[in-house]
Amino acid sequence: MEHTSVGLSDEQAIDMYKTMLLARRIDERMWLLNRSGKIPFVVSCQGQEAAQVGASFALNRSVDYVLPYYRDVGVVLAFGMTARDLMLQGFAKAEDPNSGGRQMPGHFGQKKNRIVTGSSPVTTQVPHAVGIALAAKMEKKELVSFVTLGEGSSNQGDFHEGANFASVHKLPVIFMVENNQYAISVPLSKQVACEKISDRAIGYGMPGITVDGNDPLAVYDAVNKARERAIKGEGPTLIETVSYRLTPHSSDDDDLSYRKKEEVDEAKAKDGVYGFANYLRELNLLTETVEQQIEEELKVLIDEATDYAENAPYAEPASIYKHVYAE
Amino acid sequence: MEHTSVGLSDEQAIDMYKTMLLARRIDERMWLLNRSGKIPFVVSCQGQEAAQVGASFALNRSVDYVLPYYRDVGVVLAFGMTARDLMLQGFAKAEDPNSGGRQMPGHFGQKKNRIVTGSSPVTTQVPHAVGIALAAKMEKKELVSFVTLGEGSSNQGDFHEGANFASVHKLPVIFMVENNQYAISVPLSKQVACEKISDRAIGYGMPGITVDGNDPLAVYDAVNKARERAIKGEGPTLIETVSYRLTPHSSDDDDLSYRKKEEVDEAKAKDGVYGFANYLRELNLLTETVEQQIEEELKVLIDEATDYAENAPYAEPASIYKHVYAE
Amino acid sequence: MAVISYIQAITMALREEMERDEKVFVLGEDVGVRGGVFRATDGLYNQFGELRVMDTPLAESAIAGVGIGAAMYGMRPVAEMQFADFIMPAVNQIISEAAKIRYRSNNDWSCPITIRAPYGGGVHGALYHSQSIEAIFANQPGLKIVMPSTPYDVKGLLKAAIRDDDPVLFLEHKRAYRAIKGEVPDEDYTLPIGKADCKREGTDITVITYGLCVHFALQAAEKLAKDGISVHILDLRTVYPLDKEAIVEAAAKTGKVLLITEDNKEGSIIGEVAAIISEHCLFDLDAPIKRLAGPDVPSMPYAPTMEKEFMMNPDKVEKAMRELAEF
Amino acid sequence: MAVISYIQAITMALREEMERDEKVFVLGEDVGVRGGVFRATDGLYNQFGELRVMDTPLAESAIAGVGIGAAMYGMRPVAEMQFADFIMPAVNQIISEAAKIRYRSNNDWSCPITIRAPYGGGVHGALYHSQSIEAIFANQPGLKIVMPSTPYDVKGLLKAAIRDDDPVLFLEHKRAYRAIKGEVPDEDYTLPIGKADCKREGTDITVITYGLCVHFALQAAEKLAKDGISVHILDLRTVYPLDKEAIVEAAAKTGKVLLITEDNKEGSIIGEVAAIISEHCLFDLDAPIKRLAGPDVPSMPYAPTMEKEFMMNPDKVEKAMRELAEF
Ligand SMILES: Cc1ncc(C[n+]2csc(CCOP(=O)(O)OP(=O)(O)O)c2C)c(N)n1
Ligand SMILES: Cc1ncc(C[n+]2csc(CCOP(=O)(O)OP(=O)(O)O)c2C)c(N)n1
Ligand SMILES: [Mg+2]
Ligand SMILES: [Mg+2]
Repeated sequence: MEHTSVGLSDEQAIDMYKTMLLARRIDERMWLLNRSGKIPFVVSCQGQEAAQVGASFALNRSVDYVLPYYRDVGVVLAFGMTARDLMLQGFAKAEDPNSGGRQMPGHFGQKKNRIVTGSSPVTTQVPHAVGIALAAKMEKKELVSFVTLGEGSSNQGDFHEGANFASVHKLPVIFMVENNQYAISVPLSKQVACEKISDRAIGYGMPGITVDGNDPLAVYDAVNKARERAIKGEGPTLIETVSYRLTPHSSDDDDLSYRKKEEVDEAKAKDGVYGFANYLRELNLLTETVEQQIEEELKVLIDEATDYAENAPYAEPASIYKHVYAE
Repeated sequence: MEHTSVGLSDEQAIDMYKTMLLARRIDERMWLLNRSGKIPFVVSCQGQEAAQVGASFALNRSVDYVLPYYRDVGVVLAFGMTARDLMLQGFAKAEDPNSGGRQMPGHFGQKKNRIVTGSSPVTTQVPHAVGIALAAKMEKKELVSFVTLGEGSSNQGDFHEGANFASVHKLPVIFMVENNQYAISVPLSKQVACEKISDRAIGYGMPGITVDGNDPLAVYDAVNKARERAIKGEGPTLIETVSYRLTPHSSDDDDLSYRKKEEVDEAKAKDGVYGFANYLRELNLLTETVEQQIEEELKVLIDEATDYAENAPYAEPASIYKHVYAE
Repeated sequence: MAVISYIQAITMALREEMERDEKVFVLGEDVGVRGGVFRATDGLYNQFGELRVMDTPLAESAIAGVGIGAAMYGMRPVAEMQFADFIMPAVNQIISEAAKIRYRSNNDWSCPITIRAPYGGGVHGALYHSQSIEAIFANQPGLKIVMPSTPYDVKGLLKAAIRDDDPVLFLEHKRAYRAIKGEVPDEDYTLPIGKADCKREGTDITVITYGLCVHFALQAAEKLAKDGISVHILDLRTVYPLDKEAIVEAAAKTGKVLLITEDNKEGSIIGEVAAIISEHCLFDLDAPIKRLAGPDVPSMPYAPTMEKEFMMNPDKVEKAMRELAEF
Repeated sequence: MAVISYIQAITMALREEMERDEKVFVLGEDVGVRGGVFRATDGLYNQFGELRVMDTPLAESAIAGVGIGAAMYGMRPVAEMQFADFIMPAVNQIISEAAKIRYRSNNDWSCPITIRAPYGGGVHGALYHSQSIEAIFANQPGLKIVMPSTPYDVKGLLKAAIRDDDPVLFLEHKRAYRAIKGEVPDEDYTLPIGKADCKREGTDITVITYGLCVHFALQAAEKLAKDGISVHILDLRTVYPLDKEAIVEAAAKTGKVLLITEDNKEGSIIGEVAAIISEHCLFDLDAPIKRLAGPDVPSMPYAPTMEKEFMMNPDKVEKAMRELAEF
C-alpha cells in the first residue's frame, strides 16, 4: 500500500513516522528510567506504534473521542498529549494531566484532547465508547468514538455487550483490537479459538476486518473507511491489527519464562516502525539528514520532558481527600 | 425431515410427541391455576416444546447434564422430572424437588436427573455448563453438557465468556439458543444486529447452525451431530432454534401492549406441537384412538399431580434457616 | 398537592427532568414501548421518543457502561436495572468505573449517571426478585446510594440524583411502588442527597431505618403511642455516605436505639450505623444498640410460609420496639 | 518446622491438596507456564500438567463460572483472580450463583469452590491494584471470606477452604506475600474457618483486626509494652461470617477496643465488628469503640506521597493505640 493511494500527503506520511518514532523513543526511555530505579513501572507500546498512529491519523483529531488502552502511547501522542505529559505520568507527579499521579503509567485521560479516562480492569472502556457514540448521535454531532483493546481483552463480557449494543443502535464506534499475540504469558491459541478476532464482527452484524498491524498505511485505510461508515450512520466496525508485543508484558514481567528469544527476534525483524522508515527511505522521503534531524529533535524533546518531570513535585499527601465528589 | 432418516424409531417419535404434549398440557394447566388464583406465577414453554424435546431426545438421558432455562419444561420432563414434581414447584410446596418451594416456577434443578440448579439472572448457567464439561473431560467421562438460553440472553457477557472458554479448551458442550423473537417486550431487531444468532459461533471457532425450532426432528438431528462432535473431543457447537413465544412473557406480562394479536395468531399456525401431530397423523402413527388415549392419559396424570401438589404442605417457616452452609 | 403513589412519583420526576433538560434520557430493558415491567417509565416513550427512552439489549454491564460513557460525554443518563438483583453483572462498571472516574482523573472527567433499581421483598419474588443490594455498594467512595421511603422523598431525591454531578444509585422498594401513597407538590423541588430526615419526633426510643421499613416503624410507633411510649424515627434516605450528624443526634436524643433493615443482618447498612453511634455517643446510650434485620440466609424464599418468616413487617418492628422501650 | 514466606505457604497448600485429592485443580490467568504473576502457582504446571493448572482466557466471570460448574459436578476448583480488584466482573457469578446454590436447591446441589485473590496496598499498585474488596461480599450468606495474616494460618486455612463443602473467598495480602515469613509445620493440618485467633494476650486495650494489619498491630504492641501498656490482639482470620463469640470475649476483656482495617472506613468489615460489640457487651466498655481505617476515598493513589497517606502502617496503629490506652 502506498501512502498517496490511501490519501496521505508526503508531509502527513512523515508526520506519521515522527509520531510513531516519538512513541517508540519515549517508551525506550521509560525502560531506562525504570531499570535505573527512577520510575517504578512501565507498560509498553513497542510493536504496536504503527497500528496506533496509523489509526489515529485516520480520525478527526479535533472532534473524535478516543478510549485508548494502556499500550496506546501512539494514540495519545497523535491526539495531543505531549512527551512532557507522559513523563509527568511516568514519574507520577502532581502535574500529570492524566491523573495527577494517582494512576499508574498507561492509564490515559485528558479531557481537553477528548482522551477518555481509563482504568486498569480491561475492556470496561468498550461500553464507554459506545455511550459516547450514543451521546454524539443524540446531540447530532458528527464525530466518532474510537476504542482499542488487546486481543485477550476481547474475551471479556464487556466487549460482547458493548459491540452488540453499538451495532443494534448503529452507533459511530470503531473497535480496534490490537492483537499482539499474548495476554501476559497466555498465547493467542489459549485465548481464542477463532481464526481471526475480526471473525467476531458478524455475530454483531458489523463488518470485521483484519489488517497488518505493522503497516500504518493499511491500518490508516481501514480506520478511514470505518470512520466514513460511522459518520454516514451505518454503524460500527471491528478492526483487528495483527502485530507482536516486542517487550515483556510490563516492567514486572519476565517474558522469557514463557516464550523464546528467537520468536521475539523474528517479530523484531517485522517491526512496524523500522518497516515504515524503510518505506519512506525507498521513496526518498526520509533521507539520512532528515532522519538524523528527527532523532535529534526527539531526543531533545524527551530529555527536556524527562528533566522537567523528574524535578516536578509530587502531589501533596492531603490532596488524596480531594475530588471524591464534585466540590 | 423424516424421523426414520434421522435415526428415530416409530416408538421414539411417538414418545417425543407425548413429551411435547405433556409439556404443553402442564403449561396450559399452570395458566388456569394462575388465573384462578391458585398459583402466583407461570412462565411458559409454549412454542418451544418441539425444540426442547427434540434436543433432549438426541442426548444421552442417563449420563448427560442439562442446564435448562426457565422455559424448558420439555427438557426437564425428558430428563425425568415428573408432572407431580412440576406441580409441586408451581404450588411452591415443601416436596418440590427443585428447591423445596424456595424458588419461583421455572427454576429447575434435580440432581438425581443431572438437571443442574438454575437461578433468575439470565445466562449464568452458560459458564456452569462449560465447567461441567471441563470436569467431565478431566474425569474422562463420556458425556456432554447441554445448556439453553433465550436469544436475548445471548447478549450477556457470560454467553461470550463461556462459549469462548469451551471452544479454546475443546469441551463437550452444546449451546442451544431458543430464539423466540422476544426478550419480554423487546423484539429481536432491538436485541441483536446479526442475521442469525448462530453467526456468533465463528467468533468462537465453533460450528453454528440455525434450525427450525418448530421441527423437533431438525433439532434432534442438529443436537445429535453436535453430541457426536463433542464426544469425539472436537469441541462445542452452537445451535439456534427459531420459533415464537406463544404466550405473554409470564403471568405478570401483557404482551398485547407491545405486539399484535395477528402476529401471535400467525405464529400459532406454525406451532410445533400441532405440526408434529400432523406429521405423525399423516404417517398414521397417530390415529384418532391413540390421540384420545394420550390426551386422556396426560389429563389423568396432570389432574393427579395437581391434586397432590395442591394438598401438599408448605415448608415450615423455620426451614428458611437450613442449608445456608453444609450441615 | 396531589396524593400519588410511590411509582407515580418516579414517573413524574423522570418526566419533569426530561422536559427540563434535553440531556436527560432513560435506558434499560423494556423501558420503551412497554413502559418498564413495573411501568415506571409509562408514557415517556410516547412523549420523548425512542432515542431518549431506549430499549437496550439484555445486558446490564452495557446498560451501566454505555450510560457511563454518555455521562462522561456530558449527558444525564438514567439507567434502569429491571430488578436490583440483576445489577450484579454491572458491578464492575459501577464500582470500578462510575465511582472512580472523577477521582482517578483528578477531577478532569466526571460521571453524572443515575442508576435506578427496584429492590426489596414481600412480593412473592423469591430469591432473585427480593434482594436488598445496598450493602454491596456501601463501601465505595465516589458513589451515593439513595433509598427513599415516601412519594415526596422519591420525587425530590430522584430529581436531585439526576442533577447530581456524581453517580447515584437510586433504589426503589418495589412493594412500596403501589402500596405507598402520599402528598407531592406539583412544583419543581429537590431534596438534599446525604441528609437523613426525621419522620416522627419522639422521646423514649429512637428508630433509625430506611425504605419500606420506615412505614413499618411509623405504624408500630402509632401503636406504642397508645401505650404512652414515644418513638423518634429517623429515615436515613441516603444510605451511603451516611448522615453521621443526624444519626448521632437522633441516637443521643433518647439513648435507646433500634436499627432496622430488611436486608440480611450481618454486613448490612445498619452495622455501620451502629458503629457510628458507638464511636460518637456511646456514653449517651442507656441500652445496647438493638438491630432488627432479615435473617442471615442467602435471600427470601418464594413459598408464603417462608417469605413471611424472612420479610420485615410491622409486628416484628413493634415487638422489637417494645423490648427496647422496656429495657 | 521450616520458616517460609506467606506466598510459599500458599504454593505449599495448593501442592499438598492437589497431591492429596485428584479433584483439586487450579484455573486462572497466567497460572500455568508462568506460575502466576506473583508466582503463587510456581511449579504446579510442571508437576500436575496443563489440565489441572489451567491458563484460562482473560475473562473473570468465566473463571468463576466455569469453576462453579466444575464444583457442582464434584470437583474442587481453586480459581485465581489475578488481582482482587479484577474480581468485579465475577461478582454476579459469586453472589448470585456460588453463594446461593446450596440454599436455592434445598441442599440438592453444592458448590465447593475456592476463589483466591491478592488484595491490599502499599505496593505501588495505584487505584486498581491496591483495593480491599472484602466488604463487597461480606453480606452474602452462603459465602465465607478468609483473610489470613501469617504463613501458618495461610497453609491451614487454604487447605480448609479447599476441603470446605461451600464456596470460600480466600484473600491474600499481596504485600505480605514476601514480607511476612513464619514457621509452618511440614505435616498436613487444617485450621477452622469461622474462628478468630488471639495473636497476643493483653489486658489494657483490645485490638481487633485482620490481614496485614495484624502485623502492624503486633509491632506497635511491642512498643507499647515497653511503656507498660498491655495490648490484646484478636486476628479475625475469617471476616465473614464473623466469629461473634470471640469478638465479644476479646472486647469485654479490656473494655477498650480499637478496630483496624486497611479498607475505606465507612461500610468496612470493622463496622460490623463494632455493631456486634455494641449489641452484646456495651456495658463492658470503658471507652467509645475506636476505628482506624483507610480514608473514604475511592482507592489508593500511585504517587508515593499519596500512597503513604492512605496506607495503614505501624505508626498510625501505634498512635491510635496510645490514644485509646490514655482514654
Ligand atoms: C479484568 C482484568 N483482569 C485481569 C487484568 C490483569 N491484566 C492486565 S493486562 C492483562 C493481559 C491483557 O492482554 P491483552 O488484552 O491481549 O492486551 P496486551 O497486554 O497483550 O496488549 C491482564 C490479564 C486486568 N487488568 N483486568
Ligand atoms: C441478568 C438479568 N437481567 C434481567 C432479567 C429480567 N428478565 C427475565 S427474562 C428476560 C428476557 C429474556 O429474554 P430471552 O433471553 O430472549 O428469553 P425468553 O424469555 O424470550 O425465552 C428478562 C429481561 C433477568 N432475569 N436477568
Ligand atoms: Mg495481547
Ligand atoms: Mg426470547
